[in-house]
Amino acid sequence: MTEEILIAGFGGQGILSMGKIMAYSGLMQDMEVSWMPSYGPEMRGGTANVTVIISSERISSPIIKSFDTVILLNQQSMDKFESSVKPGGILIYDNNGITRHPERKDITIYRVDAVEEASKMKSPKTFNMIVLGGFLKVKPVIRLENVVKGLKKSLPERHHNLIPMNEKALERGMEIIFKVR
Amino acid sequence: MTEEILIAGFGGQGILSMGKIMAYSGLMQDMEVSWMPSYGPEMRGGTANVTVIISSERISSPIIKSFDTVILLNQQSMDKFESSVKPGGILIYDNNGITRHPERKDITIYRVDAVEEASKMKSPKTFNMIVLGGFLKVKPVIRLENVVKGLKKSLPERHHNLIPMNEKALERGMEIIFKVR
Amino acid sequence: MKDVTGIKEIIKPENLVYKRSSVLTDNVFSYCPGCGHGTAHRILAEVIEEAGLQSETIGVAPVGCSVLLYEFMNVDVQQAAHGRAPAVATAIKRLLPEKFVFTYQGDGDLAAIGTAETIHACNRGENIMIIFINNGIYGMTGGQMAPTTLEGMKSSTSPYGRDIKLMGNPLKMTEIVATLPGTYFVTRQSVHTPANVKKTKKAMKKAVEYQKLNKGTCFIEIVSNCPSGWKMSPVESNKWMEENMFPFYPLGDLKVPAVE
Amino acid sequence: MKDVTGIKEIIKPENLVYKRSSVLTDNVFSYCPGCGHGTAHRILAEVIEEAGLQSETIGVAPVGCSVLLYEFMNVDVQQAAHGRAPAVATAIKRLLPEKFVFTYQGDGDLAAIGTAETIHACNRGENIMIIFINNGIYGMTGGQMAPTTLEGMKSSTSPYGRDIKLMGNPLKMTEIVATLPGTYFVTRQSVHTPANVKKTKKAMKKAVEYQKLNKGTCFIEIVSNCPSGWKMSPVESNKWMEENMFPFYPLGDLKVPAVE
Amino acid sequence: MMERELRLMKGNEAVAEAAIRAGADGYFGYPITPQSEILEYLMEANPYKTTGMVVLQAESEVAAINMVYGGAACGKKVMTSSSSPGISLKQEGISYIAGAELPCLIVNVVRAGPGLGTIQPSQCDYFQAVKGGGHGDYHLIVLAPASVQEMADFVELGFDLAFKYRNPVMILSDGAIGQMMEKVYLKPKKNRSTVIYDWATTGKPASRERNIITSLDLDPYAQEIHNQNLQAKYREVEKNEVRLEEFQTDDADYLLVAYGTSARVSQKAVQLARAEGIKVGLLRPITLYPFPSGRLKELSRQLKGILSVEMSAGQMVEDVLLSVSGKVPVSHFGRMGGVIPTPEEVVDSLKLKIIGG
Amino acid sequence: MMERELRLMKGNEAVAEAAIRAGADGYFGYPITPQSEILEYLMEANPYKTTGMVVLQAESEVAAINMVYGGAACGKKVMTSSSSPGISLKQEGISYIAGAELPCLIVNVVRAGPGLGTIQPSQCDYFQAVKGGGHGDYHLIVLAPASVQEMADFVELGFDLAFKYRNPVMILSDGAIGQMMEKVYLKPKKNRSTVIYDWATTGKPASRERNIITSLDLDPYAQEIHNQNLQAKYREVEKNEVRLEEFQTDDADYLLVAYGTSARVSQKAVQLARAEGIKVGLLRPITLYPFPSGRLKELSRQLKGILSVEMSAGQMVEDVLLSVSGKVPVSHFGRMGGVIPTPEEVVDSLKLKIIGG
Amino acid sequence: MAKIRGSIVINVDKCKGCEVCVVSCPTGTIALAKEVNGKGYNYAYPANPELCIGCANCAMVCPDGVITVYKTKI
Amino acid sequence: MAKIRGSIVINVDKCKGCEVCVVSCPTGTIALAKEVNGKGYNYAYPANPELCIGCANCAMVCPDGVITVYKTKI
Ligand SMILES: Cc1ncc(C[n+]2csc(CCOP(=O)(O)OP(=O)(O)O)c2C)c(N)n1
Ligand SMILES: Cc1ncc(C[n+]2csc(CCOP(=O)(O)OP(=O)(O)O)c2C)c(N)n1
Ligand code: SF4
Ligand code: SF4
Ligand code: SF4
Ligand code: SF4
Repeated sequence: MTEEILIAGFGGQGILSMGKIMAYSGLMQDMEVSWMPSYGPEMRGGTANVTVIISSERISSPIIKSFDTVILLNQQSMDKFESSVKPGGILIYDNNGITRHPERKDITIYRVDAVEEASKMKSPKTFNMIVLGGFLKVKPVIRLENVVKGLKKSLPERHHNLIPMNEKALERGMEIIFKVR
Repeated sequence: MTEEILIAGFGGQGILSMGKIMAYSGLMQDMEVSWMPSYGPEMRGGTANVTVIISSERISSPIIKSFDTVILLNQQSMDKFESSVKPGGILIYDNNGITRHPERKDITIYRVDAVEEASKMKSPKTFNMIVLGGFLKVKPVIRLENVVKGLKKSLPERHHNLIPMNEKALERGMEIIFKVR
Repeated sequence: MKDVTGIKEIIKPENLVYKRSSVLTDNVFSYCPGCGHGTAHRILAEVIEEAGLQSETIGVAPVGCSVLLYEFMNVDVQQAAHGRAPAVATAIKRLLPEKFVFTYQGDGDLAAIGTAETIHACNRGENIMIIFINNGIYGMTGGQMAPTTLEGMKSSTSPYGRDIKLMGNPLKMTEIVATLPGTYFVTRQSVHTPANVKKTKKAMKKAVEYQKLNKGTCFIEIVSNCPSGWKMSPVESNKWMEENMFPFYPLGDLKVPAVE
Repeated sequence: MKDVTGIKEIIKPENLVYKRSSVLTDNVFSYCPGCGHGTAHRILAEVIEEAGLQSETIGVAPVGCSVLLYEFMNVDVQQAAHGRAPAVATAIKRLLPEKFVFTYQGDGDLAAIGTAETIHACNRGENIMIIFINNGIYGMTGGQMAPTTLEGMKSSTSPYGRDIKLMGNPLKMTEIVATLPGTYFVTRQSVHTPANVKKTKKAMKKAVEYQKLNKGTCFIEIVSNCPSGWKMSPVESNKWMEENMFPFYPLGDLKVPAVE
Repeated sequence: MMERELRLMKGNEAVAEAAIRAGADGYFGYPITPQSEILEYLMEANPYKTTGMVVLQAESEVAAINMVYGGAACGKKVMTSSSSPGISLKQEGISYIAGAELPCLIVNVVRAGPGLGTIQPSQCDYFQAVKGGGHGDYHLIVLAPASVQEMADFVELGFDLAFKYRNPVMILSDGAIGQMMEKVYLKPKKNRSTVIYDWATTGKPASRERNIITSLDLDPYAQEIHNQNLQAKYREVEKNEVRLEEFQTDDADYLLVAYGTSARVSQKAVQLARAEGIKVGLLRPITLYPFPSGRLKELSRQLKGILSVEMSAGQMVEDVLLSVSGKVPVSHFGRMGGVIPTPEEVVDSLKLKIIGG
Repeated sequence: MMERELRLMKGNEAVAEAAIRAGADGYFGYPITPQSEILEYLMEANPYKTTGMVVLQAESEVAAINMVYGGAACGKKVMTSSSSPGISLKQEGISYIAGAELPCLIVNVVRAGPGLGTIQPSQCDYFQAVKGGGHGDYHLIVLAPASVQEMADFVELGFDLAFKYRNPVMILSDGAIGQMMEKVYLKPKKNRSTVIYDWATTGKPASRERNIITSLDLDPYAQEIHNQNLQAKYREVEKNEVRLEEFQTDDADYLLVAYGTSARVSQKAVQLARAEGIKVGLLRPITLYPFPSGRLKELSRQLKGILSVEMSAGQMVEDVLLSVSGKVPVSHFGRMGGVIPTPEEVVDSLKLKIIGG
Repeated sequence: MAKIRGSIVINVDKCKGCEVCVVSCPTGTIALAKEVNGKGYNYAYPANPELCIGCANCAMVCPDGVITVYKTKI
Repeated sequence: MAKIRGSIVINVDKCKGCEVCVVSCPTGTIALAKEVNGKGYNYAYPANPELCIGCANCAMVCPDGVITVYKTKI
């Protein structure tokens, strides 16, 4: 099993840490993982993206052209990365701020309106966990318990009180994701 | 015609400028010349030496192992360079401060006691011109008139008044040099 | 999205009191929201515009958040190596003495790696204007400790606060530079309030004048914020700056020309 | 040749009042006749000997005439790159905090290429002794202008005399260093007369004490001569130094510890 | 135990943590993307409190490398890290360290040049690392990690080699490996060494002559002997320390040669090409100096062609060419400017330049 | 006229005088043996008063190369000079200049390394000059003078090439040529150029867009295109600018390859060997980059062996090997540490390593 | 007495919502919008346009130079 | 009153004849020799040994550390 994922959106949306939690979760499940961010000043105010690979085998190239799943969280990312989904792969996006919806016909498209949901839940910081929940629903490559373990690993001790809230967000994401086509 | 000369002695004895005047003189006589000094802090208080090549042809290597004429002006230089005279070549030395006289049998040896002579002439600065005069006597590779021209070239304008004194020294050197064996 | 406007009737050319300098390009600044770099750029552009020097100006921007200054200021610009802007500007000014030459440097740039170049350009009294943005941190590389980081101040390389014993003292380069005979005008300003903006602009104008008169180095420190590096909102950062930076880096002139 | 001696009868061990320090090797100094480097070496060796620190000392000598210091001082020595001795010494002292660490630097080294390293080591208050031989010239490389060369002074790269307008001002690094909070003791001395030798030795002794007490950087400038670079006899050079160097670089303490 | 030592880490963080665990005595660095996490991690971990390791943010890269010189000359395990422009500034210092035969570790997390370039990963500093970017005849021992695990492992290996040969060792990594997170197994913490080396400047006891650390010898004949000794040492290193990894070379007709990030990409390319029936293997030099010339020469007998895959305009390819001296066609495929080639591009290039060519 | 222009000069002085006569706009340098005469001569000649040429003693080599950057970016004819350790310090600046495509002249009067080494002549900075001592994929155009005359001539040639390709040019000399005096014919003084280049930062008139001098492009794809353009330029240089000199190669069975001082020595060695009946010739690369690979390859058909003679542990020999790719045996003879080989030694080595071997 | 009235224009696309103008405005003219612009920032807008006196304080401190100011006497 | 008498020893081989001791001696004990040593320097020697008071001034300023000083009361 190998799952190659790209997540892209605004810097500050928690893109990198979402990827990190995914990678930690994979680790908890005894998988090989790699997490490869875009980095540098272009992240400041601009867009950020991260590639996560979770695999049962040793990962050769951490850099790839097309992905099993692509998660897009703003319009710039949509414009740049819609084409990076492998034929037959999955695209997940949040409707917020999207002016041009995905157009490809050869992939499966899901929507998870996490921005809206997070503001409803009055915890905008859990936005990324809602997205992650949605992803896990459609691609259950990691078990939820391992995600929670991953969360624990990646959060500093002093923030462990936030875990229940994040668990709730994960679950909510699983509920609200829906298939566009 | 190619004449390869090494001059060695204390820094401050005017070794480098004697070489320079030789080279200039060669230039005046339409010869090819090269002047290659030892350089750097080891000159400070220590010994200095310079290689001068005067030739009717283009000079290939400015760096050579053995010389037609070697002029040695202190004991250290004697110790270091006596062996650098080509078999059949010439060694010229000043007796001052010499504790071990040259020993080679396969070369011609001259002595020019220029230190003593210069102090007799009350112009210690012309020491090197006395030596040069001696050299020219035994190796007339350059004509005296060209040496004077060379002197003019290498001395800054403001020192041209010293030329007559130097001419005298050159002549004196020609007179006092003598063959040891 | 289009512009939002106040009362439409008043918006007529003859009523204009403030508009973006024409010496700025249309590119959006790459700075974080609320960052003083933007304000400093803006007023520098205004000063160049008002002095009519757009065609005479050569700017030098070394690495730092402002490395992309050339994207924003519509003048000839050289991007310089980290710390070396004063050396670069020295050559420009000596080779083109009629031009207006400035450097625009961060505190990491000017007071750490560029210490020698700064001191020697000032000591030679190069006829240039040095703008020194002191935000107490390395912004571009992600908030590391700068030579000017205050005692106890946290940064990504002083996560427990700057420890003087281990990391040394915050360095007052402007005070040093003011002692050098080569500098003609040395001042410390800020750009976080309208009043301070005005003062800084005035200082820059003076520097322009002095450069025309070949007076020597003019050095303008701007104590500034770095909301991202300091991990504060822009408004908080300005307040923090007033309360913490200004006591240690007091605003005002450090060296002014003797009345002539 | 053998030694020349005064009155033989007096020459007995019990009458000995002055002899060459045992911390010096037998090698003949490579310095020119009358050069202050030798005297500075000698008294540094005496101080180390008297403090019983021969086995505890690590010296750092960058390039300059004194690059061969390791040939003359019988202690562990590192030869450092031009200008970098304070950085080198920083690491030594931090990794071996119990040792006595000094640098021995020329003016070209310390005040030109090494400006940043000097200022930052002092600003960090590294627990080291910096000996700064200011002879107003680059001795080793053949008498070029140094940052400390006086106005109008001739050198091989200022053959018509230092022109402030083109070449900048003579730089008073010691004054700068004294303003930094990291320095504990900053003084300017000379070694050309017995009285001055005594004062310099006393300063070095203090620096040794302060280093033991972890007080921060001790900085000792020695205004010195360079007969070769200045093209004077040793005795003339000392006179010239008194008349020309001392007025610009006045001898005395620049920063002394507050009485405790 | 095991659990404690398995971590998910960035390559840069792995370097920092491994340095603490390897018992490093000192780190001296200056921030530059994409490697600032090394200094940041060390400052956060604050090993000064636990192992006594000194961590200092220097005023510049030049100061940092000279601090390394000073520390190494005391026989201490010291290191620095930077990225391309910063490494260029260190060249004088590196040459001094090599000349004075001091052990130390230098990490270059390469970004694309020349000049300020960009902060994206690259392998365009190969020549600088391997042929000597500083002045004079010297060699660094150059290790090229291809994973976060190796970023950790090569710190200790690097120090071991550095002390074995009293020679600077460089870890030549790149922004991708520095910034990437992977699983990494960390070794238990070692105590800092208390060995006092007999060549080091630690204060001269009465029992020995003073120790002098220098690269100066004004007498050219003495300097030549010093250089001959250095060369003899390099021949030793070349004999003993070649490290490489092979992947499906047994039956290979074609060979990719690649290190670091491009080796990871090339490994996938081998899989893709094999799936198409192309018999291709991969040789990954782990040591770039000493370069695995011997093994390449050996392999060249069975090969029809070699493709050197590098994120550069073609630098290592020269060492490949020198290794096989005309026996098989050699070509180069590279992306520049911070672009990482994809496995598909590598396969295409192999077909175009080697198989088709 | 003629008389006025014939001089006896040191190589270093010839560089300085030639720079004034070539209409150089600026020199920025820092003293270091064995090249300090360049700055000293310029200060004495004081061209500021006559041609307006700026001569400045910088606070360091780092400052000097960045001054060159600043001046070159204004389209001015600017230069610096140093010797090995100083050139190492300039590597970041050189990479910036190459990356920003600025024309300038850098003179390296090489001394023996590594580290502080010695001040005696050497050729041990070949790799640094030719392969790129700084970070990133770039090339300097490298000229290797073998006489004082060429020290003078290559200043103007260097500036011409620098402006033709907007690329830094290095004169790679050594202490022997720098310190040696020979006859030199100097060209008449040219006026300083008044051309305002359309790419240079000279103040933006309303009539053009602002000029930006930078080597930065954060977007890797844009950075890659920049690098591709650089590489295309280097291919042009390789095609157009190879310069070399041959000596008795027509009937040669053996070839010495040598540049600079060792080419002078080798020329004498050819004479000595020919006197013994050995048919040997000399190829002297004048441009080290671009290297005369084509001609070497051509010659390799007639040759039985090649000896690369260098004052180093063997650096150029790699380019010789790459040129002939295994067609003829190639060996290296060198002295190190500042020792200059004698012609006799070269002949002995030729016999031992090539003819006998 | 003639009253001074001002009016501002804010280039919403370039505004980064830093709020520096808001706190500099002596009359409380400006506020941040609830909506975000294309870059995701809550941009500034003249929430109380009638209060503006055209003092240009906001424009003077706006780091992004996105405010134009007009003033008249009425 | 006891008179103070001194005596110096100069290592001639290492002396560079810089004359610094000569001018530092309060009693005129030292002078430079007419002869040169192995390095070519006119070395210093106690020309008037009986004048020496053993004050060590000469040794203190000697850059080459070639003077040893003895002192006694007689
Ligand atoms: C030689 C070199 N070293 C390090 C860097 C990385 N770097 C880029 S900008 C910078 C410092 C930025 O801080 P500052 O000068 O204070 O400017 P700011 O970003 O805060 O405006 C550093 C260390 C570099 N580009 N080059
Ligand atoms: C990087 C580098 N640049 C230049 C030099 C040449 N150099 C050696 S010593 C020196 C300066 C000597 O002057 P100073 O520091 O004043 O010491 P002094 O010789 O006068 O005692 C210089 C420029 C060098 N060795 N290394
Ligand atoms: S990082 Fe700081 S200094 Fe840089 S643009 Fe953002 S706020 Fe300004
Ligand atoms: S050159 Fe000057 S500083 Fe150097 S040893 Fe001679 S007199 Fe002393
Ligand atoms: S100051 Fe400028 S950028 Fe900031 S909120 Fe106001 S208008 Fe927007
Ligand atoms: S000890 Fe004093 S009196 Fe005696 S020679 Fe020396 S300086 Fe003169």
